[in-house]
Amino acid sequence: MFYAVLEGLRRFKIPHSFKFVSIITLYARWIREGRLKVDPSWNKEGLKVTVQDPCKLVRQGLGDQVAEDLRFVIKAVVGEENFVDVYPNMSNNYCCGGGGGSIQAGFREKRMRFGRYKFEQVAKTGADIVVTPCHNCHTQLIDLGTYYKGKFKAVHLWNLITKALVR
Amino acid sequence: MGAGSVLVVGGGIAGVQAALDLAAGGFYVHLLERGPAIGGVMAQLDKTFPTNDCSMCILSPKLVEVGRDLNINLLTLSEILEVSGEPGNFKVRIRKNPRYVDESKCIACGQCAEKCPKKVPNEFDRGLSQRKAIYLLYPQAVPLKYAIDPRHCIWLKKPGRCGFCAKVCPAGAINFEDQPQELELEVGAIILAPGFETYDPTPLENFGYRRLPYVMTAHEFERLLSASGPTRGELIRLSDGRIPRKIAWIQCVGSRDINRAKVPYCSSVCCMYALKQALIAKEHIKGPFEAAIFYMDMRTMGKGFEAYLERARREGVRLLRSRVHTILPAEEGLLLHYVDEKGNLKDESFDMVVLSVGLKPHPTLPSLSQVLSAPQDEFGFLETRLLENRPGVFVCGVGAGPKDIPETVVEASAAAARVENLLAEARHTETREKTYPPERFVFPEAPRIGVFICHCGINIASVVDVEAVTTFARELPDVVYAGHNLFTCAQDTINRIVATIKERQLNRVVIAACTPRTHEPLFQETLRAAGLNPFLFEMANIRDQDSWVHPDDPERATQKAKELVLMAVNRVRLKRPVPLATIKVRRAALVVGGGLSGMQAALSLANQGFEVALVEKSQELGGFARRLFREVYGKPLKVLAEELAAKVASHPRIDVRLGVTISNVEGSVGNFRTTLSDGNVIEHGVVIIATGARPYLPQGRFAFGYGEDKRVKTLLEIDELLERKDPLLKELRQAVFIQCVGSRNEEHPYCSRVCCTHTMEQIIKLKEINPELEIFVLYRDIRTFGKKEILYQKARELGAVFIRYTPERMPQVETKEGLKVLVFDEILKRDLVFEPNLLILANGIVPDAASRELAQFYKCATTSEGFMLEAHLKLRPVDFATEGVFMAGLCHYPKFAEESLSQALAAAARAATVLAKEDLPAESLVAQVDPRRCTACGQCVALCPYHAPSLEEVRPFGLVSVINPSLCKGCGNCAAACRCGAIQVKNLEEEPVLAAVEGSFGRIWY
Amino acid sequence: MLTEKIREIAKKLLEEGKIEAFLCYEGTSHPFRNRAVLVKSPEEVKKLLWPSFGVINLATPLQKLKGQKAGILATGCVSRAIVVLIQEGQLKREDLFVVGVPCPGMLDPSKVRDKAPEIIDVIDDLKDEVLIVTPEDKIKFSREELLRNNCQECRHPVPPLYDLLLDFSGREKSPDPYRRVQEIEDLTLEERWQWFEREVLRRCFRCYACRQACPLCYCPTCFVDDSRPQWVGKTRDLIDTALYHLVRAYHLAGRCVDCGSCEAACPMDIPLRLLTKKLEKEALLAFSFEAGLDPEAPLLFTSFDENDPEDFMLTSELKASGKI
Amino acid sequence: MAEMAPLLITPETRPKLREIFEKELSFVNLDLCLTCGMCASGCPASGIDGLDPRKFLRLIMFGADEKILSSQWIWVCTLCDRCRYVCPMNINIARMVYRIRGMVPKEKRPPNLQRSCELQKKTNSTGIPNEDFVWVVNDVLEEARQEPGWEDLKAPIDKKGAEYYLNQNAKEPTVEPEEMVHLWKILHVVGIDWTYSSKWWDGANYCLFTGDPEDWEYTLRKQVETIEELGCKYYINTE
Amino acid sequence: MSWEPRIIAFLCNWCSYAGADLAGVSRLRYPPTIRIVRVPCSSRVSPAMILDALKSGADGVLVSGCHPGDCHYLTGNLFARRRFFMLKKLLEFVGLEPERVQFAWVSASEGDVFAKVVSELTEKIKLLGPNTRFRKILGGKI
Repeated sequence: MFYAVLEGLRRFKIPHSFKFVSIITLYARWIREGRLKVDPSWNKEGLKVTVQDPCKLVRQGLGDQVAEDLRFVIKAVVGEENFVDVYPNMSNNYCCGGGGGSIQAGFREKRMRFGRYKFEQVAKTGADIVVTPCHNCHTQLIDLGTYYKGKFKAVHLWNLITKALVR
Repeated sequence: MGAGSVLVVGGGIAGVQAALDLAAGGFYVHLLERGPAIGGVMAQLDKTFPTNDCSMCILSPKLVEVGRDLNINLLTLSEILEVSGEPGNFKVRIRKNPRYVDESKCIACGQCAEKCPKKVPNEFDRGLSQRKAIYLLYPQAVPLKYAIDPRHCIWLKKPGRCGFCAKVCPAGAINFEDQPQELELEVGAIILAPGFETYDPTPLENFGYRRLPYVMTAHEFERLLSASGPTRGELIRLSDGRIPRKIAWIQCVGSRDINRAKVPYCSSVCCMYALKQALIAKEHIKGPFEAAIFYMDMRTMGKGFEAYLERARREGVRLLRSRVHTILPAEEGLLLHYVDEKGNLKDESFDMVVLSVGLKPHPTLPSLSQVLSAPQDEFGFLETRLLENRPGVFVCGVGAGPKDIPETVVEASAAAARVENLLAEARHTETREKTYPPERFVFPEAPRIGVFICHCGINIASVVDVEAVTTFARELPDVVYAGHNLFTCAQDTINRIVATIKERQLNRVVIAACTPRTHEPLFQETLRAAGLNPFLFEMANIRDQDSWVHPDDPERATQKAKELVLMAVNRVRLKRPVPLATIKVRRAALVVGGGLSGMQAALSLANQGFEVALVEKSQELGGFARRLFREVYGKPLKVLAEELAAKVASHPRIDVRLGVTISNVEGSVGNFRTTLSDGNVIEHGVVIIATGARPYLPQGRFAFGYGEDKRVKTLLEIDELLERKDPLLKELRQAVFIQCVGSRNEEHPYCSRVCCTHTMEQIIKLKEINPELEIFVLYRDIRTFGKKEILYQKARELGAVFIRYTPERMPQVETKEGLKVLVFDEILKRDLVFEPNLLILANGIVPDAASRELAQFYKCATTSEGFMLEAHLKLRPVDFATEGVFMAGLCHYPKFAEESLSQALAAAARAATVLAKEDLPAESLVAQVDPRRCTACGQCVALCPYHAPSLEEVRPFGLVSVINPSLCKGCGNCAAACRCGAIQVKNLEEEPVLAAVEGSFGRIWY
Repeated sequence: MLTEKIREIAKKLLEEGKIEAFLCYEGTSHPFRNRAVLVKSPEEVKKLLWPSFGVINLATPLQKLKGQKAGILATGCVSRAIVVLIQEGQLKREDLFVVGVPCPGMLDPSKVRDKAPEIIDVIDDLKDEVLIVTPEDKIKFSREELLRNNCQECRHPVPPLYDLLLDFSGREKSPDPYRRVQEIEDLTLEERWQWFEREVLRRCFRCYACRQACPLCYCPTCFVDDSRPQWVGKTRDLIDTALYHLVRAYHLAGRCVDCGSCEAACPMDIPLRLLTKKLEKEALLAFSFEAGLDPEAPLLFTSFDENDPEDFMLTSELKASGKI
Repeated sequence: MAEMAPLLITPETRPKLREIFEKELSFVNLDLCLTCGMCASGCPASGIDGLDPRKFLRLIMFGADEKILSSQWIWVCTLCDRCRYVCPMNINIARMVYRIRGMVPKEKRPPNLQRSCELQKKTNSTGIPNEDFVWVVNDVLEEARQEPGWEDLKAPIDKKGAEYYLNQNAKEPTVEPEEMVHLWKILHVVGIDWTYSSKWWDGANYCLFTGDPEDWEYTLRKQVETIEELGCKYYINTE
Repeated sequence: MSWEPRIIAFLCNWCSYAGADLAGVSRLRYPPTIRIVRVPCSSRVSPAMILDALKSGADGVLVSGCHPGDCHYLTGNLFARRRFFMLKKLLEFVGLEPERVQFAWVSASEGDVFAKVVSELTEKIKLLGPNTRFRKILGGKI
């Protein structure tokens, strides 16, 4: 978890010489610098894509800036017209219910109930794909999809990037 | 030079009130305003609480007064560059920015704005509407002059291009070469009234402002309601034009929020304006309408505010004690997801959400404080101690901290008093007398009546067919002019009336508009300015008594308006010119009550050079302040009171009378004769009533064991323990406070305003002495308004736990075996039982029983609760309705010692506006006796409470009744009682009344 | 006996110069008419007599003797009229010498007139019998029957104000002073209006004799003669006549001493007194006020009391019914 | 829920939890709560087990410590901090939940969660041996290189001096190894010098949620040591 | 068109007129049957004004002033109370319907009371029907 390292370094005052950065930030930088060329034309049927802002990465992590980068990358990868946003989002997003060890804690029924807002919000966009740049969100969104019979698929961002990769 | 003039910075209600009081007090005022017109935020309001008066209606007479006062130099579009010198002799460099319109030529006809192609967002309407690059701030602006906005004018950006306005202007007033001017003012003192800015909620994106449609700030909503607003007062959603049938208000947006908004104080006014907007919105919408307010504490602690809250509840406004995390988009509206007081999750959709935004220091405040080296406090407002920021520089209004309009007006007058104290000797040294054109001798002329009918925005025109009434009036005999205007009280219309009177040689004027009680003086001034005797005038009230009360019957309301106009015409035709009477002012004041307020008022007046008699019924000065141990302006109140008492006792111009009450009063403003209980008689021109109030003694339903168990005490008793550092306080383990003891119930339906803050101060002191002490506070609404919110936060920080109770489920106290306090906690849905070693009752303040009797001596009234009834709750909070009688302190309403001191100064300033004059206008429409018909039966002499009539030998008629014009008040009692018809009241004889009655049947009276 | 007492006292007063003139009654050629007379010398005293038909209230001519020290014969109502005039500044107490008579009541000429076609004399024993002498014979009537209405309903036969009271036993206070008023009050609203229209409005032809006779109507310009504004029409229109009588009666509220001059003066015998008697009754019940008893007391309309009745008001009625 | 018996609050009922939050973690501002309900209205866990953030604080205020420590709610809350995002008094409920979780004895905590933290302290959250991780990576790499154009795809492990260090969530190597290839391809195209590490490579760290700061610190320090050893300039946290 | 009663109301400037204004400010509704004449005090209203209003065709006359004790001129309304009492008794005695001439106390803060007074008075007079008895019709009946 992004937050585990970010907050850990701060709270436990662990000296370190490296700079801690999120892959999302790098995706965006690389695309902007042209080092990572992507082409959205693969998305011929115009699959509609929405996004899940992971709490630990956005609200408790790098805030709206990284959420903007996340959207920049997705639009670049699936085509701006195919992206549809959820509301509320970014630093004020709904927590999907997967974090805080709740998946491991095993209270499935309560976890599903926790995630109902997230499900309704994503379902409402009518998106076919929801990008989940965090493993807990990924698992949880899949569970919510099955539990509430949603029609969206939860994927990591790298899946879409590779589809749009230009060598 | 300069000591006799004052610089007032800021043209809002604070600056306007201070300027008017100073000008009336004999000082020349330079009123500096940033924008193109004065009026400030109050001009943007639609209605004002708690009276629901239309804001412009009560503000515009004051603005017009400023515009016309010879002793107020209005400097618009101006700002301060530099200040030097010291109190009594400041030099101020001002920059007057170019208006690009010649003020002397512009007649505000509006042609320029029509032709100007450049549309820009209108900041007066908070950007909801558009205005042109050349614009008028608002329809009733004072001065009513157009101005060009240099940031948007095409010509000014690229000279040579556009310039349509100059081509079209009939008066040739446009001047693109206008340059900023710098002027140097010499003034004796400076009053800062910088006003405020409302909080911009964009950073709180969870409220969705500017992200979701239908979310607007309360400031914008106020413009939506206003008749001069973007939709002319029609309440619709600007985005889709639909009528919002269900609106939610969200409180504390940008207040009491140390997290995202970083605003720790409470803005004091948002609860009240939300209630008002809910009530007024209901009025603007025909058909079903629902309002809900989401709040933390409903803070209605001003005078008349609690009753207003109850009225809102009665009219169906839902008050939900819960706050909303995020406003969500819904189909054609918004969805609010909230947890109600009982803890149940609720989803409710609304058509519109209004964010009750708080008050912030004005963005220009930092530069102002820098230029004037006026220190700011930790919230960014200007520092003040009893309104003084630094020697010679005073601050009033929201510039010094969040407050509502009545408090602002009090502070403005108080600041004026502080200035008058400083510059007492320079009074009248730089003021000019007002001159009127010579009065035209109209006696021989046949009546030539002019009828002016008002739209009052939509208030009249939306019901009464104003055109039809105008054409009806035009055909009446002797009516030579009939016209109608959008706002007759606006400056331009007033000037047009003056011009029409001269052009058409009118000798009588009828104005069909609102109530004469508020606007008659303004229009009479207009007649005088046109050289016409002010009494050749009659008003037809076609708004408050016609359009507003017959909205669903426009046809018969229009017919009624016609008849009201005819009645006015019949009545005015018979009116004759009456000379303006004046009475000599006795330059001395009487102050009743020697408490904090009385002493401060007396001191201020004495320092201004007026003789003062101070009457106190007890044997010592200081009153209740002696028994309070709060810190006020850095000193214990007890010490402050004793200092004031010493100053008063030793002041050469203050005659202190102890152990004396008032037994009789005669006379009126300018010369009162008050007889004291010891027989002495005091002659004075004005009187300030400062008789204070007393604490509520817990009893009946609100006893809570008081008197039965000695561990149950009131706040004041705890003050005494704290003062004595009583060892008992150290052994305490658990203490419980109960708030609203004796306030906010049927018997005392008002909030005593001070108890919540008093409780917080005591918690902090108790915790200092005994950190281990556990404190629980049972409350209904914590009302630590304004900067006092910091005390509430400190109390919580120190561990005090607050538990809310409702009147339906009062806390119970048992004193049989040990002291037990039981209360139901809504959040845990459980009863909590405490076993405190000390139960402290936050008892309220109740009016003094003698208030009503004292008020009647001066022909004043008290409110139903027993406090003194002021002339106008909002704009005349220290004046009584009776001229020359003012009030200060707790007898007006419960308030803090600081507020009492301010109100005392305000009362002194208001009294000074009378004492500063040699003579005062007296009642001109007085009774007269026709000696030929008088039989000296003496009935009139026996009737008159003012002893105006008396029987005297008058050659050649013998003994007849003669009426002393300076004593007669014009009530007409003697005229109605005189069988022989010998007595008639000027312009109020039998005939005009009968003529009016004939008019109501559509018949002319000749 | 009563006449002699009157002549005796008048003669004494004139001789002692206490008074310059004495205002009393004298007989006339008409068997049942008396008229006021002013005697200035002791010799003329023999003209004076106790007037069985003294319908004119001497207080009216008394006002013309301003400045002269005058004596006056004063029955109960005349004395009360004098008190009211003193209260209203029209007479000065020190100019008057009031010879009070415990009034036996006076006879009503209209009633006597109807008793016989031709009457040559009327003998009144001032107690209980009256003899009407006709050319044929003498008819005896009970005095009560011929008494004037106001004397039947008189509440104050004994004069409240006098310098000297003749010792004579006059009438008792009337036990039922408001009998006739009650009769009208008992009628329904409709009937009362019809009574008013029939008895007053249709018969009055606006000769204003009532106003001239009344001692308390001394206004230089009466409201009815007012021209700016002329709100009461001069015509015999019912409403104008109604306005005149109503305002005249209202102007006497708390002042009228019920001396009956108005009714006696009215050529059409209109029961004018009932209007003022009604107001007298209301003033007594509501404010326990009676006119002309004490020169120092305030008048009805120049005084008030904290708990004057206000249940007649609409707001009191609405409050009682819980509507406001 | 029916109204329970009255809660007796005498000077003796010393609320322990509240004591901790006032003394040790005073920055959480527990006492400043205005009971306005904003947190409760925004928290997805509101209403579960009849609890919501406001009620949770209230229970602490009145010392219902047992009820809290034994509730499942503290495990349902995901510490997502959405309540503090709007709280006018900036009350850090997530931090309090974290502290309370730490006070629950290890054996009473949700077993899987506690175990995955224990595993984390040994190798990684799923507990697969580090060697297996290395093996799987190379195996998948082998296979991925078959794809035309990706012959020289790399997935370096323990490459000293690499500029970027990349952590790897234990789920992929354990359950769906081929998911790792996508990122490798991307990094390959971008052409950065990166490396995994063979130990302490796991991006997930469930010790963040069990409530024992020392576990979280231990696992994190291990990671830092590994990276410092490798001398990487950047530490990339994977998706 | 159904007959609408016409009521003349003499309102004292300081209290009842202000109460009528307050009814307006509070947007209360009452029937438009009333025509208000502003007088300085209820004690200014003489019988002439009341009777003339009836004569001129008013179906009802209302005189309203301050509550006892609130009069701006101290005692005006107290004197007026006696006058109104006597006038009302006299008019009833001669057969005028008592509902037609009404007196009231309405203070400056009683906007609702004023609206109620007007509505109630209008209802009462609607029951009575037009004032035929006291109205003077030119060329009137002899």
